[in-house]
Amino acid sequence: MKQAMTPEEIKEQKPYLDWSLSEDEYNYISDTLLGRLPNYTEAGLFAAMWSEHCSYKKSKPVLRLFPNKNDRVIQGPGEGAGVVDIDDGQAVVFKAESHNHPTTVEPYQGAATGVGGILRDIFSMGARPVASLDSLHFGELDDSTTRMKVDGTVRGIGDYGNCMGIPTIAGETTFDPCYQGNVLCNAMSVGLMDQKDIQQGKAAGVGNAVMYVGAKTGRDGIHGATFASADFSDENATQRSAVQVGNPFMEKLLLEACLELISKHPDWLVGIQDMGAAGIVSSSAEMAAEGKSGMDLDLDLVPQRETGMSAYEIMLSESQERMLLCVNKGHEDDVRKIFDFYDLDAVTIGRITAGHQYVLRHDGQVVCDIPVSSLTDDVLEEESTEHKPVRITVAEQEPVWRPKIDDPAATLRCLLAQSTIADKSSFYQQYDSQVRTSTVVGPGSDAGVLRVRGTHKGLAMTTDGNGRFVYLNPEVGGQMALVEAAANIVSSGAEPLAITDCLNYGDPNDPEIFWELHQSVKGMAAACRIFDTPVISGNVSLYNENNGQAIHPTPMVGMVGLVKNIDRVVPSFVQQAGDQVYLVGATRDDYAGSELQKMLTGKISGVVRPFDLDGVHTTMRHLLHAMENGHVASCHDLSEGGLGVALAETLFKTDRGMNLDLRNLTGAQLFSETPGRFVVTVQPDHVPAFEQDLGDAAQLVGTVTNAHWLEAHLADSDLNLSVGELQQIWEEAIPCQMKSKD
Amino acid sequence: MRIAVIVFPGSNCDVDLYEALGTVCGADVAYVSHHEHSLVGFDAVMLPGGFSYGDYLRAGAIARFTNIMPAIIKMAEEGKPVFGTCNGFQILTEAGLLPGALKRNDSQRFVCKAVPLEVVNNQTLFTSRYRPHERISLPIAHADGSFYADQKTLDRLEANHQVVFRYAEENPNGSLRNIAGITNQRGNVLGMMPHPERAVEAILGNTDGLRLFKSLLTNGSVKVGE
Amino acid sequence: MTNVRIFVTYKQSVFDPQGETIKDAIHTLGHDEVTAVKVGKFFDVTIDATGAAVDQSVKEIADQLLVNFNMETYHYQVLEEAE
Amino acid sequence: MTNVRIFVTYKQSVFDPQGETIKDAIHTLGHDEVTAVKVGKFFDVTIDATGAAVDQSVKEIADQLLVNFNMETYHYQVLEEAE
Ligand SMILES: Nc1ncnc2c1ncn2[C@@H]1O[C@H](COP(=O)(O)OP(=O)(O)O)[C@@H](O)[C@H]1O
Ligand SMILES: [Mg+2]
Repeated sequence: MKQAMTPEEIKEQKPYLDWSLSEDEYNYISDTLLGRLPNYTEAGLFAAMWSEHCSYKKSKPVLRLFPNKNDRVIQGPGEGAGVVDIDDGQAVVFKAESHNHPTTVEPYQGAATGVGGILRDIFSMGARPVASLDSLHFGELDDSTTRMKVDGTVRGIGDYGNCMGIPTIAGETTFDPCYQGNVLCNAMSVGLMDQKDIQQGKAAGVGNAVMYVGAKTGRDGIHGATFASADFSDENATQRSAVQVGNPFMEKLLLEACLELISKHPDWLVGIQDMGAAGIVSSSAEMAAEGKSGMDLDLDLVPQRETGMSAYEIMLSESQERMLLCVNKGHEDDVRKIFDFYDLDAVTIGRITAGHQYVLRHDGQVVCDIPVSSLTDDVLEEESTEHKPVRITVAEQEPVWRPKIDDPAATLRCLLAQSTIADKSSFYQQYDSQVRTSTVVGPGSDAGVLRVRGTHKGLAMTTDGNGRFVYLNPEVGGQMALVEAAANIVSSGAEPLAITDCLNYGDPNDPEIFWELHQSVKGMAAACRIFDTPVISGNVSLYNENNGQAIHPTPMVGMVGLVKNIDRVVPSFVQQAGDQVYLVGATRDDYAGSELQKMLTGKISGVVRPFDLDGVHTTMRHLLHAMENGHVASCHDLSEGGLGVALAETLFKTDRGMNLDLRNLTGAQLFSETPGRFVVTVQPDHVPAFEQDLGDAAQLVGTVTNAHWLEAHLADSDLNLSVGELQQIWEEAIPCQMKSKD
Repeated sequence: MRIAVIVFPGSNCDVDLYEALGTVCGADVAYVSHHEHSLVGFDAVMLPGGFSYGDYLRAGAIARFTNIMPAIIKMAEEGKPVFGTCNGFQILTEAGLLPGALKRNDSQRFVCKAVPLEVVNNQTLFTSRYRPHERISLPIAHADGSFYADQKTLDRLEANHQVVFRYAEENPNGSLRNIAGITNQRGNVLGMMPHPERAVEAILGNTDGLRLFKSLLTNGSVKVGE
Repeated sequence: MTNVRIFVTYKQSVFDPQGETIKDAIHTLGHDEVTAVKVGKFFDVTIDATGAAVDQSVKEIADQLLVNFNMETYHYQVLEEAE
Repeated sequence: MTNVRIFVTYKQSVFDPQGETIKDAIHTLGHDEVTAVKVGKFFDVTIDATGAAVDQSVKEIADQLLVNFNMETYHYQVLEEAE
């Protein structure tokens, strides 16, 4: 390997620009933070730690809009994952993370390691992961590359979660051309713990050990940009790879070992953190910063899989299945024995020091000696310029698109075959959704529901996002993302507790994209306040572009809700013939960004109109009240494809049908996507109580029947459809497209 | 009757078996690590589902070299009940306690869903509480569940009534003769791909697996003779 | 030090759908000249031994671990030998 | 008609968890003389072509389908050629 550049050469040749560190930042680091020129390793560490991915320097000002506290929040953003009180001394822990770029490049490993990473965030908090969710957005299935990406992504998520023995119980999969060159793969994990076991990513106590546990370090995932640098010039390029390979078997052992240590020997442990983006440097520097400590690490002690790794490579490697511990002095061997039992490496690689210096040694030399806080806290926040995209201003002037639907039956058939609406069971059946035997409602419903063993409680969870609405109106679209998640949680009979998010956008240096980010976060934040669902964790993924074309702004909301009585979970499909059918929430002419618009016009356009957020919230509260009192037989929220699709879905996999009087709706309105609506069925003897709870918000529209037939009278036409036929269309659409030969 | 649930590195349905036996059936059950050498004091042993050693190489191939394996083989030879579900079944075939092998599913994909099964033989320690040829439904969740054995072995399995469960409608993985579960010749070792331990509580939507554990518990510490 | 490549394949009588699936995919790409595909795995093993000791080693690890003789068979190739 | 064997392996720096786990298992069996294990797969492909057309075919199906160049590389051997 060639000699690394000298500090002076770095100053002159500016390799840091390739690592996305700006000249201003470099100068600030040299002049103000260090008072000298950083050496090669130091410059690399700054570049990584000051990247948007680690520092949120661009998005931070926007993220401050989110509420992140209420009575139940025990831990908000800042740690591995957020923690929420669910009574009885227990807590639910959750977070979501994006793995968009790795998944686009190598779908199987990208998705798998995305799952692996988010699981470590959960168990580093001391919680046992009990469920996973995903949110996937691909290009259209008529493209063979997309089909391969879909297949690889789904297998990757499945193989990792299945091997770990953590059920994947809910998620979403949508298709739109804007994701063709840049797939979105967001993974969410939910953990359960006793509040007394909560851990922090903290390193403190002079003389305490910094221990490295888990897999060996290789040159995985080191920032692509650095590959071009002089440092690697004599390596055979074709043998180099940035792809991280997941080893779920090792992660399972790591999980068990860490949880054993945390629950049985809390006195040995000071802090614990997973090694995620920017590997050892970010975990160790963040732990030291949290503990207001200094740290001295000897990189020669880091278990390595490859030979000749530089300090820079060791520090920035993103090899998977590794954790960093701070262990009380004298207990190093005790800790090592626990990991030994699981056949895992556990090695002391350094100590906590007095003062605040971050010192790294490699090959007998000090390769880094800088203040801890310079890496973690002194990052220059970046102001961004923003302005409203021209397309939105233009759209506001244009006449509203109003479809005319003469044959709603034909329209419904076609909508059910749209890939975003069609049955996703061919994907989620590749996920073990039942392991741990606590899944009360698995994938295929509005929200996944787990029971909490030994209690009467349950947890409901969902991931939702719809980039189309956000693209047309970021602020209202952001509100809708939250409302859709809340609607899914409430549909299952749970009370929304809090959310995590993944904010997926294009290049934030584009003022229009930054505006989208800002406006949509503003919308989400307003909705979070009204629903009292604080944001307890999350992740920002910017630069989702392909050939200069950005994805739709796609904030994903991952919401968890509390079921007070697990015996009162509400199914999403109809129950008994004779039950009364209600439509909850008012229907307007909302077609901008709808599946109907995309299907009929091949694109989306127009203005997504604001809606009454307070009103929707109030309705949901009343609905939940009725559910908790046992007055609701089934409930399904309306989303893509509106009422028409929702009605069909409530009948699938049952033997029932419906007879409906919808004469106050037109054929087109059957497919309007006004947010905050539900189809609810109620047993006849619960009708008075239900109507009392819901008041005007619920409108009686018909009856559940024993004929497997969907019959409805609309203002301008009639529907008369075999449910079996509809179900077949819905079930076959995706498997059929996945097998397509062109 | 005291039952051991073995924990291999990568087992992950160990908890589910333990809860089904202990919490739901009230049985006397304990986890036993693969590091252990002995099963003295236990009347039956169960091998859980999951991914021992990540299913690397072949599902179940590496687990059979763990310390505990000779003790499991000894119990099988003594005629005590030995039960393996999913990965447990794969380990039992790899260890030679059951004939045949489990190949990758024909679809090449992991599959998790409930499947209809026929109880082909209800005259075993594990199935006495089912009716002859009863139709039940149990969840499957595996990528390597396609049972394979040569013709002669298959014929012998059928002739000896060692086929205990068969897929009753579609065959989800390509198993020969729709085989979902078999015993050894003596009848005290049962391996099956479906997960009865996932179907023991109404809240989870299925209780068809409960009678398997109840059968075993009522048949008690019976040893099966030659 | 000897490098050995151990090939493990399904026995002839065992149906292997994977090869068929891949053949179909190849045809989808328009390569109809491909008329058959079979898939197997191999293990590149470095053994700190030479000569007959290598054969002994390979036989033992294949018999005990690498091959399931219910459905698989194997053969191997010595790739290179070095002192 | 030509029979070709295409070998697909992980690139050198890509982690092979399967190979590592198998190596550990081999050590458990007492075969410490085995110092490295890497896992690969191979495809035996029959191609209705000869000569340069075969190379072209192999290159195309490897590029498009059999090999993931983010982490894998391949090479191949013509096993036999027949008219
Ligand atoms: N990638 C996925 N992983 C797990 N479950 C999924 C996935 N995609 C879709 N599903 C499931 O399919 C069902 C329908 O999804 P979706 O249409 O997004 O529901 P909703 O409109 O109620 O949010 C849900 O139960 C969802 O959990
Ligand atoms: Mg829903």
